[in-house]
Amino acid sequence: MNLTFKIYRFNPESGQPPHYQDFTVDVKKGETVLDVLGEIKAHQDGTLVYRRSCRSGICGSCAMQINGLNKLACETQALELQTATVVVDPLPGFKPIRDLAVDLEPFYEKLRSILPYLINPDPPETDKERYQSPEDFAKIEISISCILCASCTSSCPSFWADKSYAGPAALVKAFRYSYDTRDAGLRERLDMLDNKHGLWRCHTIMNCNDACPKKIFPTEGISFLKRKVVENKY
Amino acid sequence: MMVHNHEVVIIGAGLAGTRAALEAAKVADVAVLSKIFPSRSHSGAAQGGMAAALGNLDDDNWEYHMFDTVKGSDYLGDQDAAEILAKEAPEVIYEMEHMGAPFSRTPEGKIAQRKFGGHTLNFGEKPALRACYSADYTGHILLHTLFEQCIKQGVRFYSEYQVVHLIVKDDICRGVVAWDIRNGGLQVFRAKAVMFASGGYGRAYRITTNAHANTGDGLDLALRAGLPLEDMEFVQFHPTGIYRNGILMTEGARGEGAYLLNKDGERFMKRYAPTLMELAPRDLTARAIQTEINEGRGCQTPEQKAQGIPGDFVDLDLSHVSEAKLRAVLPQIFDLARNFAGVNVAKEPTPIQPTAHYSMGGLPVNVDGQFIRDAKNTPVRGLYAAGECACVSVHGANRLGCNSTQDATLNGRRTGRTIARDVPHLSWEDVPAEDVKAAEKDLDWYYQANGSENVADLRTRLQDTMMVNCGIYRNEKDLKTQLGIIKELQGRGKKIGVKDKSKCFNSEVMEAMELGHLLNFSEVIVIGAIERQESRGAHARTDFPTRDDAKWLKHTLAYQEPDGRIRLDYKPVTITRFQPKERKY
Amino acid sequence: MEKGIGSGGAFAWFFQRISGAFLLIALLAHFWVLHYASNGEVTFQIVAQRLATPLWKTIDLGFLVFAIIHGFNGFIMVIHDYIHSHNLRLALVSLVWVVGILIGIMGMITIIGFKVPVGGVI
Amino acid sequence: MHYKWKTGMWAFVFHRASGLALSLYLLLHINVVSSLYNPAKFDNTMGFLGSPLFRILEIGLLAAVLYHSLNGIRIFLIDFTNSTRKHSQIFWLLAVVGLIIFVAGAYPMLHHAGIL
Ligand SMILES: Cc1cc2nc3c(=O)[nH]c(=O)nc-3n(C[C@H](O)[C@H](O)[C@H](O)COP(=O)(O)OP(=O)(O)OC[C@H]3O[C@@H](n4cnc5c(N)ncnc54)[C@H](O)[C@@H]3O)c2cc1C
Ligand code: HEM
Ligand code: SF4
Ligand code: F3S
Ligand code: FES
Repeated sequence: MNLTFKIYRFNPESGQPPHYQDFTVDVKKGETVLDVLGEIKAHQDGTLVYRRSCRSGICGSCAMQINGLNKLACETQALELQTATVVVDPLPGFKPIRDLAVDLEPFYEKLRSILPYLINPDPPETDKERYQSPEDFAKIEISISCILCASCTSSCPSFWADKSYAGPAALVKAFRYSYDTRDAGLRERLDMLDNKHGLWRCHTIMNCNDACPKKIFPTEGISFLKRKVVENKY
Repeated sequence: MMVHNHEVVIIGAGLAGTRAALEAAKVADVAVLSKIFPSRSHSGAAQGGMAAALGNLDDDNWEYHMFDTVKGSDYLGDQDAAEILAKEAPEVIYEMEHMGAPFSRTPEGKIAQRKFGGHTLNFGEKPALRACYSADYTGHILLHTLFEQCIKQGVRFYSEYQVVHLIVKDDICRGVVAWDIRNGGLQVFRAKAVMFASGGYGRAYRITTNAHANTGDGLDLALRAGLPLEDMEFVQFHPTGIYRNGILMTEGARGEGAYLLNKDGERFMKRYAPTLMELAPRDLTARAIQTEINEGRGCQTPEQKAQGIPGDFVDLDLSHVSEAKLRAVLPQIFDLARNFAGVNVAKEPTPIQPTAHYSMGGLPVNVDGQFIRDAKNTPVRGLYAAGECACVSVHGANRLGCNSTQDATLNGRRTGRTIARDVPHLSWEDVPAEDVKAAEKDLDWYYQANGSENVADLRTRLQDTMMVNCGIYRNEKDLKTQLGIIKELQGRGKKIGVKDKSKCFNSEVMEAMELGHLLNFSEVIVIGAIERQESRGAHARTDFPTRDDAKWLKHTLAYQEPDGRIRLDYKPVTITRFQPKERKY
Repeated sequence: MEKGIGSGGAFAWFFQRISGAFLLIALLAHFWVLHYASNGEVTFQIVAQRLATPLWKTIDLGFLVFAIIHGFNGFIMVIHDYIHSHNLRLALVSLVWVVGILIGIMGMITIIGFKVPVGGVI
Repeated sequence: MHYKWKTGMWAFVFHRASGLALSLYLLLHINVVSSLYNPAKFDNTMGFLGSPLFRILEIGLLAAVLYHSLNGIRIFLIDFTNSTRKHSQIFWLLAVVGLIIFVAGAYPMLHHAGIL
């Protein structure tokens, strides 16, 4: 079936402002938006730029805005979008580098800022593993599947408004470590996050939950952390 | 040109690269270069697990693990390396756990372990519970844990830097030249120690489980620097990849009772493995599927049927298993089949075909991760490697499931330690001007390429023909045909056109460079395969169907001569505890 | 992470919820009394009568204080969302405070200071 | 930049708008009520505000208050009872509740205003 792909184009070197370019592609059942982009790059316009690697929804490279929502291009069946024109934009809220590739450095900076690693001053009791019950593992099980695709943070209107806001992805990571029974860094992280650019910028707008390809529901973790701060303080 | 000086430069940020960085960064200034963001590395795709004889659920011990690894390798694996792998694996797992890796747990709270193909107790007696895992995204949690530890230690990452040239002179490695993908410039990374951790090359094949980034760059860079590659002819195929894109459908599907059906709806495995049926070992099953396809019994798409073209896939059918059960035990199968084949597994069969999965061969290294440049095991000063790009050789002719995440992490760690040990004794060497010039000329060539050949088409042609002529089954005639095709493609590769002249994130140039790598090392795979006149592990020759230890119990080393010809040499296999026997399961 | 100006924001968040809960109850009562208990007529007589009882005085006072703080705390939250220049933010937040306090005083004078005029009611 | 608006976004924007509107109303309200010291003036103002036009505007106030308080409850539930996954069901449930209260409230108001 012939679909039109309306793709955001931008090259800072060209001096041209960003614009949309239309491509018509014959899409077959089973083909993903990433497949289509590949086809366009191979046979229509080699200059089209986008990121991709695993093409199986695990590396997080190909997050972009498809028909107005953040998605992984490699997981999105083109025909299932059920629109004759598919609009493809870069992730909103980040500086576009070129075409569909955006500058993710601010995203990683936020991740680094929340101490994204196990904090535990006590050495393990044995030289074997620290114990953790399956129930305790289950508490963090959803959050460990985050692939850092940035879909959530990029979909968050609070992040659009305040670029210093930590954003859902970093907060999910803070949750993931803080609620790991082997971690002792909760207080340290909460101190970081109880701040004008931290937890309180989340107004439960919920875009992040829809955007997350791993169905992590970042707002759940954020709510946990908010309550924890309040609990500790008052 | 910008010159960076870092004592240690690591190419690749997968399990091997990040694990090594953590060790080396304890004593030295380390930079990790990766052409994609570290957390995007393909290690994150590993689902099944990471092998270690912890014995959390049975009476496992490292000797069993070593034996299985050696036997799995069809006795081509070096046994000193396999012994180290089996012995150190538990420590590596515990260390990962202490760093925070979230493993699935047993009811008592220990790390849970599951069965995996080829891993047994008591030298083949019964299946062992040896694979440590985290749901079905083990590689993902390992990679992210290591990446986050690197953040903690302040390891310096250069993300989206593609290494394009390795600087080796007088058998001393002096650094690399990298291309800053975002800004387009070349930069010299001068280093006392350079380590490759650049991963696998599945992209030489059309149907592969591997990521787009897995183009075997490191292998070709070494080859061009006059260094050898080892055992490149051994390419592992996984039996069940989703049709047309090769994405892995886990062995678990067959574990839950999936049927493999040909176009007549026949469970053809009864002709290949009457008792085990669909649960036969990976290589056997892959060969069975390939035989069905080759002999015209593959399933056909409607278009193929209409045009009378023989089909090139078989069906993996789960429709007889209850949906509730499938959702409970194989949730990911639903997503994968839906997202990548547009199929509902509870109702329709998923089209599948064997898929290129893992490279057993690679950059020759000793058990300490030092690069070896000849059959006498002479190390190259300042050059190291680990992970899938390296060949220690633990996996020999065939890798066991769950052994490669362990190999990458464990040998990444060992190599990092070796580097930490060596760095104080290594000196800063000059970077020869001709290397920088060569790299510049190379890049300019791509920017100026105005020919008529299309990069994507050449790549597709290589991938398609590698699949057919150098895939699961091989024979001299097809391999020679393939060598001819590669030569032809190399010629056409000199006439490519690159439309994009921009400095900024020029992924067209990037893909063109990667095509160059693919074409170069694929030639080594094919030549190694032509020469090796036996069937061993993943290398199945229809014209030489048996293993020949008298002649071929040895590693292949391949060099590229200055005139571009590939020269082969051989190196003995290290055998310590286990004498080669026939491999039966 | 860069710390914003002022204290964390935990109190603002928590208070917004607590006061919201209180306001919910108070507002229900307010509306009920205004539009159902009476006949929809708002005359000096009725209001004055109500305001004269100490119970109503307290309720209305609480209502007033919570509503103001809730509303103006809300304003400050919005400012923190969109205004990132330190000085402008400081200025606006101060303005909100000043207006809030003034209006609060005004309201309190009305409620506390209100006396039933002699011979006024009934 | 554009992004498809879903329930959560609508809910938030309306909450913010209604909150700000209510705060501004509160300013006016206190101002008006403070004229209580002068009974004549108060009744005068009230008479003015009691005109049909203001009765109708008051219905808008009712809508704002209803929306803001009911969505306030929704925010409460999300924050304190792990209802993230059910947030849009809660939204629509409360929307129905809100509509009923609105009709029940607006009817007598319009009635008093002499419109119905
Ligand atoms: C789908 C799938 C499932 C698997 N499942 C399992 C399993 O269950 N158990 C198991 O043990 N193994 C499994 N494997 C194998 C295992 O995951 C890999 O062999 C292993 O993770 C490789 O790690 P690595 O660090 O060597 O390379 P990778 O993780 O591939 O990393 C390569 C790195 O090199 C960088 N790089 C490459 N070229 C360049 C260049 N030119 N310049 C700069 N940087 C460069 C990349 O950016 C990347 O960071 C699986 C593999 C696949 C594909
Ligand atoms: C009736 C009961 C009320 C409830 C349950 C309630 C609840 C809430 C809650 C929970 C918030 C926080 C929103 C967030 O953090 O995202 C909020 C914000 C706000 N409220 Fe209320 N509120 C009520 C009444 C009022 C009243 C009467 C006013 C006006 C005086 C008001 C003005 C505001 C303002 C201005 C905001 C800030 C808007 C924002 O942050 O988006 N609220 N309310
Ligand atoms: S939480 Fe979800 S959307 Fe956000 S970065 Fe992680 S995987 Fe992506
Ligand atoms: S979209 Fe943003 S505001 Fe909160 S609920 Fe998600 S982080
Ligand atoms: S390409 Fe890896 S997530 Fe899409």
